[in-house]
Amino acid sequence: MSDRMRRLLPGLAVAAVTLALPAFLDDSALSVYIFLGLAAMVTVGVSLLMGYAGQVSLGQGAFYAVGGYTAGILAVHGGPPVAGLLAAPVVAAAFAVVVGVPLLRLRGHHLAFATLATQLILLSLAGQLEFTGGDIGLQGIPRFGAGSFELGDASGYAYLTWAGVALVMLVTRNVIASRPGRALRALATSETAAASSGVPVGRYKLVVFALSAAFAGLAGGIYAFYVGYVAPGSFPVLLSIEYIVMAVVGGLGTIWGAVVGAAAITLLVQALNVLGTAPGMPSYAPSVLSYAVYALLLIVVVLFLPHGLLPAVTRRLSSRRAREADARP
Amino acid sequence: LALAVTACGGGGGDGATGGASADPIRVGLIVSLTGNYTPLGSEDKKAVELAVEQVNAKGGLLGRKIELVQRDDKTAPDQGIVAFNQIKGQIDALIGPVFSNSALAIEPLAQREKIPYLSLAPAQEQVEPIKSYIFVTPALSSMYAERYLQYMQATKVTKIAVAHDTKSAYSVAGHKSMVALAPKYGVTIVRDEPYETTTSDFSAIFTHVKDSDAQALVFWGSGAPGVTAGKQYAASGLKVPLFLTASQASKLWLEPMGAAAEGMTVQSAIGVVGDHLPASKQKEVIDQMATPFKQKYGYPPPQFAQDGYSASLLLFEAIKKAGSTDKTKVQQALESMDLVTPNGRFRYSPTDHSGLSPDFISVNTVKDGQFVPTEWAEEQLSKTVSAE
Amino acid sequence: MRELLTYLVNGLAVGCGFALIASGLVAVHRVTGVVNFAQGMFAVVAGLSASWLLGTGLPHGLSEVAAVLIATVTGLLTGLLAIGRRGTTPQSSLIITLGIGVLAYAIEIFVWGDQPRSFPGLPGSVTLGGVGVQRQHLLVIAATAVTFLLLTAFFGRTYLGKALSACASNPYAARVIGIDVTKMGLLAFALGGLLGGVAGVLVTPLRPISFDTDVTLIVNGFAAAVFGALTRPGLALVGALLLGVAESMAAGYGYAAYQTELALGLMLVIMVVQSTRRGPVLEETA
Amino acid sequence: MLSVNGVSRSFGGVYAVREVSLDIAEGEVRGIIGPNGAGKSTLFNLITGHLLADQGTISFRSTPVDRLPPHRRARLGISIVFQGARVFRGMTVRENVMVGAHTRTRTGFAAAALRLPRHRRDEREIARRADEALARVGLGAWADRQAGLLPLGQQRSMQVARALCAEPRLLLLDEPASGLRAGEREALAVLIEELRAAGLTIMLVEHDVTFVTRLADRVTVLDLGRVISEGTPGEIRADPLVVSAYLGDAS
Amino acid sequence: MNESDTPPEPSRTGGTIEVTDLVVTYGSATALDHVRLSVRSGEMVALLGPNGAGKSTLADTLSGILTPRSGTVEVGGRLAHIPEGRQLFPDLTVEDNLSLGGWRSRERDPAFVFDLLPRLAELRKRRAGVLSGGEQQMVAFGRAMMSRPDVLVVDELSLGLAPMVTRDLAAHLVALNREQGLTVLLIEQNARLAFGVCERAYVLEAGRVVAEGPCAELAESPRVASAYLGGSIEETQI
Ligand SMILES: Nc1ncnc2c1ncn2[C@@H]1O[C@H](COP(=O)(O)OP(=O)(O)OP(=O)(O)O)[C@@H](O)[C@H]1O
Ligand SMILES: Nc1ncnc2c1ncn2[C@@H]1O[C@H](COP(=O)(O)OP(=O)(O)OP(=O)(O)O)[C@@H](O)[C@H]1O
Ligand SMILES: [Mg+2]
Ligand SMILES: [Mg+2]
Repeated sequence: MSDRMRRLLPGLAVAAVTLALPAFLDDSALSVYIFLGLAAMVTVGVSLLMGYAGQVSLGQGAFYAVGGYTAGILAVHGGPPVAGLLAAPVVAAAFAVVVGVPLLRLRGHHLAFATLATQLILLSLAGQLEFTGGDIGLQGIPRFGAGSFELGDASGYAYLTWAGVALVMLVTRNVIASRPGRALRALATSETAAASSGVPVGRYKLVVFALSAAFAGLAGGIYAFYVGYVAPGSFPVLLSIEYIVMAVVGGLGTIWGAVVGAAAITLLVQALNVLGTAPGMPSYAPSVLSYAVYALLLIVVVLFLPHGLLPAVTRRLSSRRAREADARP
Repeated sequence: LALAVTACGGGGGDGATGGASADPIRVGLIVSLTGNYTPLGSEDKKAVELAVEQVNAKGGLLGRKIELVQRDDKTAPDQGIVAFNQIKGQIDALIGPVFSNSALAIEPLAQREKIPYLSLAPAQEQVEPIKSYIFVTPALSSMYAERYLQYMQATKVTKIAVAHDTKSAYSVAGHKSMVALAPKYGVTIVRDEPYETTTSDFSAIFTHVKDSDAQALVFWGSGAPGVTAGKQYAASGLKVPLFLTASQASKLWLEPMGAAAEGMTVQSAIGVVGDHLPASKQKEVIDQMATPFKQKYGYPPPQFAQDGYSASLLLFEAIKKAGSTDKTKVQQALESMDLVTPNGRFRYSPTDHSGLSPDFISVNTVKDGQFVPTEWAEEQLSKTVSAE
Repeated sequence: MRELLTYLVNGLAVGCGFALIASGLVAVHRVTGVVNFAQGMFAVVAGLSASWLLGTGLPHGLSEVAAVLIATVTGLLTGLLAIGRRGTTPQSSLIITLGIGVLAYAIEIFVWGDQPRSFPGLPGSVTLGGVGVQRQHLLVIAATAVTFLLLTAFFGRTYLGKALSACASNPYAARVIGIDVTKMGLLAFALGGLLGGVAGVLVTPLRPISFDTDVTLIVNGFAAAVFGALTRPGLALVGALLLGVAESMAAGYGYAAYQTELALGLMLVIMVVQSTRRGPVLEETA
Repeated sequence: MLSVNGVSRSFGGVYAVREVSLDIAEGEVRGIIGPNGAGKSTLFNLITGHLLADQGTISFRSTPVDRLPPHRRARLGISIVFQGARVFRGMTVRENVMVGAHTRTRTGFAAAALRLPRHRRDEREIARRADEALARVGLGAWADRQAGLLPLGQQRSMQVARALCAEPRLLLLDEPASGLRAGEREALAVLIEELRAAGLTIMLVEHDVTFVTRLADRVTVLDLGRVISEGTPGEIRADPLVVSAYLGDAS
Repeated sequence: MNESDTPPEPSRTGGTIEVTDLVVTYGSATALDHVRLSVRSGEMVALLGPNGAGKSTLADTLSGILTPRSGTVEVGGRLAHIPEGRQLFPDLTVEDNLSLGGWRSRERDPAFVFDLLPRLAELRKRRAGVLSGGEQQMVAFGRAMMSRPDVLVVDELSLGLAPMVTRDLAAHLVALNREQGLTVLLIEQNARLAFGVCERAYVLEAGRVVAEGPCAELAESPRVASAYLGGSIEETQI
């Protein structure tokens, strides 16, 4: 019991702080907090997909976009926002299933390319179609609300976002610590051995692909309502790569690692933006600083903490508590 | 917990400043300093900084210094929003993104907060419908379209081919206006050729045009395609003239093109051909920016720099007219603005938040690596500037 | 007919540009197992260097060679960071090359500014069978042919080429038989730098290069390289040409606005069909 | 139980398995021996569905399985211990073995995500069964170790536990004793004897002929993809064809 | 450490192995704990031990793949290592796998390996990754021979090999040892085979050397006999 408590305690503490935070943050910090949460939501999906199931997606931004456009289009045409928000993950997942059936036959780098191409194609289409608002995008998405209630201020969106993060983390945790989760981790290292243990490899890959897409879709839906505007430029391909960076930096194959990675990168980027544009900085400072410091920190973390920030910290903590910590391959 | 602290630190920093009667006038500047639009945003930044320096050197405005509060939108709408939220409490007015997706994401917020906003993005959608606090400074692509049509009418060109980049808001809008306005000037579009920003081979377009009876090819696009297409045009053996729009009116296009550019037709804002203007208020304003800019950076100010500079002048003038930094008063001052800037003479009104007219656009040919206004343009422009 | 030929020739030229980027990706991946996301950067560095050197008055030829050398050194340095430290997994190395690509942005902006650069290449054009082609395009095609012949021969025929391939195939075994895997990896990165450099100086006259052009370059190069499973130069070339010709044909026959969709879609379809035809595969027993 | 009829499989023109027919009776332990490259592992892959036959049919308990993918065949009760180590790296030994029980439980993604009570019950049950299987192969003490870091011998034993956890009807063992020392071999032999006593049908590929002789009811000998002999261990040892192709004169 | 690029002549005097106080760790786990072992020139020595004793770890350390935490490893002459689990280059052909074995010795022509293992000659153009287990083991053996070693470390020679092939290879090793003085350290599960060809043996348990001596003496020890010489392994005579 006490062991269980000890394990639960940090999680509860983080949850409490997360919940309390919006009340103390001003608008500027809140928007960072919201985008951080959205990134975390997508990154947890990336971590599930890559870290646990071993499938690489360089196109997670595509599902984010599908979620955003789904919610946006529904809301612009007068659909109830709640329906839009619910539809976002569902449509994203459905989209993942449709593209996943052919694409998940591919493995490794082929799959990575295929997902990347999917996003490029999707963006290209969104930039040209009438109903997505073309390159200019979809303007004037109404605020989120239910019935006569309208979610106006940023702290409301912060709660909504972090509720989403909590949901996504909970689902992920439950899935990985279960029969299907074990099967996913198994097929990540050997599809043949997993199949001969009775795991329907193809179907499981599809489901986890759809699940990670649903996470991204949910994030996209919230994004659309909070920002009130979606455009192809909101979902560049580099964003998909950023999610992978976040997952790796935080620690692939750990749920909290995804959140830590998303937080570390988001906050670093903000800090560098503020620093680079501070008065008195030379004119090349913003770009040079943003790029150089970001890159150097990234390189250093990956070189010296190859398993990511979170595992590095927890390992240090637990090796202090008990010397038992199995080295990973 | 560490997360929370950094979030506060990273974001909140100096958010508490009330802004109202603090000593300097604070002007927000959010442009792309990283990401795709860096080459544009960094020029804007240089020009705005120059304008601020010049004003401050003369003692500032209303006896107060001007201070820039800058942020980078990273060529991403969400980063634009983060940036806006970070500085909205500190600033009296905002000069905003050159990336239209970012601009469109920020504008509803600026409107809600009632912050006078001068956009550096050329998208029509920003001022259609009009939002009271949102103003645009670059010439809209519809104006470039109309100017070319005027030129065609004068030079008896009636059949044209039009190519446009389907991935660029600027060229999509330009193309759209051209299609809409052509009949008015007796011009028919005989070939319509879309392409994508990443296209590296334009032989298809040239082949199609060759097979048509078009008398000119208008090429809408900015960045790399302008150069690529320009070079391939020279190689294609196409005989009809190539009309390029203002995105190509800089050394960024001229230099890589080299000799291949000779004789091509390129539009530009009036500021680019300041040397060819008769002495006038317009010429003065252009020199007021071009001379120090060239001194400082070693090259003449490109279009984006002129947009940034024009936006700064408009804002300063509005504050002066308003006599305070009261946001409503500044907005009202902007709506009755009549000011000559390097981009031309702005006349904002409650029904026109883009302020410019096609009269301030020049049609040039390239001669010895320089943009030289065509005879027609020279005549038109001198008429325009002497009318002031 | 003349149209078809025009689109074909120009599409091939464009494809050759992609192929040159792909060649570097293949060289690095075949030896180290790393997908080198800094590959596009090598081309950018070479392009910017060449334009800068030409600007300082260095003659053509010399400038280009110097630029390629600079790219080669850049490749080597990238390799040092990406695989120099023992125990760095290919996945970590990939992220590091991504980081190096971003780091290079800072350096490029600092040294050369953020504006795009270009320089004149071979001037003029020639007419082949009624089709006008830029001379520079012909140069690109010729260089690609030579590069791929050499590369295929090197990896397929020479002992050193096989030893290099062995390093990624099974690094542990390579060390067991006495191959210095790290040294070979660095060699591969230098080769990658060289190939990227060649791509850069050849492509820059055709389209201006700025610090972030690497993204466009790498996307197409990656598409082509993946077509050859990132290890087979010949197939990568096929992939690149396919991509180039598909784009050019799409534009030629009225789908210019859907070039990306059509070209990438075609690549996807072929890859999926290939993988389906291969049927259930057994993992290797190692 | 299992019947293989005229099955062939070639790789690029070279036959790995050629017109092989076998009938395995319920409860039988069948030894399969043959020189290296004779096609033994390929035959196993055809039975489990990892490879598809060019010709011939395979039926299991009177159901044709030729069109079924591997996981469906596993669900029918066919389990395999691969030649070489096929472990799920990054998972503990117990988790590895629990994957073996995949076919014995039903929890899907939705039930797992919602943590339904049935799921908890299932989990406890599988964990218990995995521990039991581990104990049987003598890996009880290793349950919480990372599987990828086990020495080769242990990895092989763990695979046996994984297969047992699936409670198969037909167990295919591809060289289960390779990499094991004499003492460990003895333990494995005892385990196989127990399984046979419990009624499990087993096919055993092994190069340790003494091991096969001890355990198998009947032995099939493959050479160059074909069955060259079949009979009791005694008959096989005496078959001159087998001696010249496989055993050599020394024995 | 062990890279003396001697010319490709087959050396008449074999190499040596001298290991003193060797400690090797994986993270916090100690795999080898103050191991002392020496093999003289021209000797054939067996290394026995249960699963996880650290035999493969020792082999990897000898060939320079693992770095000792402390202690010294000295190898005289060129060392070849047949690693556990075959470790071929799966994407390369059998022929290329073999010729790469000659990286150090500059031997390029695998003809003599084909003479020894005719099955490999049939498979020369095949990708190594698709070979059967035993075929792969043959390639691993052949690849090690290509380096014309002075010292050969064999990690599980008989793994997956048909009895006839095992006997042939063991006989070949003995012949090389007798004729060319090849020094051999034989890690082998089939202790009868090992004792049949080796003079001396070490027994490793949990990272420590727990017994060493002439094979005949060790075979007398009841502990060694029951763990390593138990009944079921096929008798192997040379
Ligand atoms: N995927 C494949 N592609 C090409 N050839 C293959 C493939 N799989 C197996 N083979 C060939 O088929 C033959 C039979 O292989 P198999 O693995 O069945 O032999 P085996 O009897 O299990 O041998 P061993 O006792 O050495 O394990 C071998 O010659 C092998 O090289
Ligand atoms: N990469 C690794 N990380 C952590 N521990 C390891 C690693 N490799 C091996 N070990 C551990 O080191 C010990 C020795 O392993 P080793 O492979 O040397 O044993 P072995 O004697 O060769 O066994 P076997 O006879 O099964 O091959 C074992 O306890 C093993 O779990
Ligand atoms: Mg086999
Ligand atoms: Mg071992």
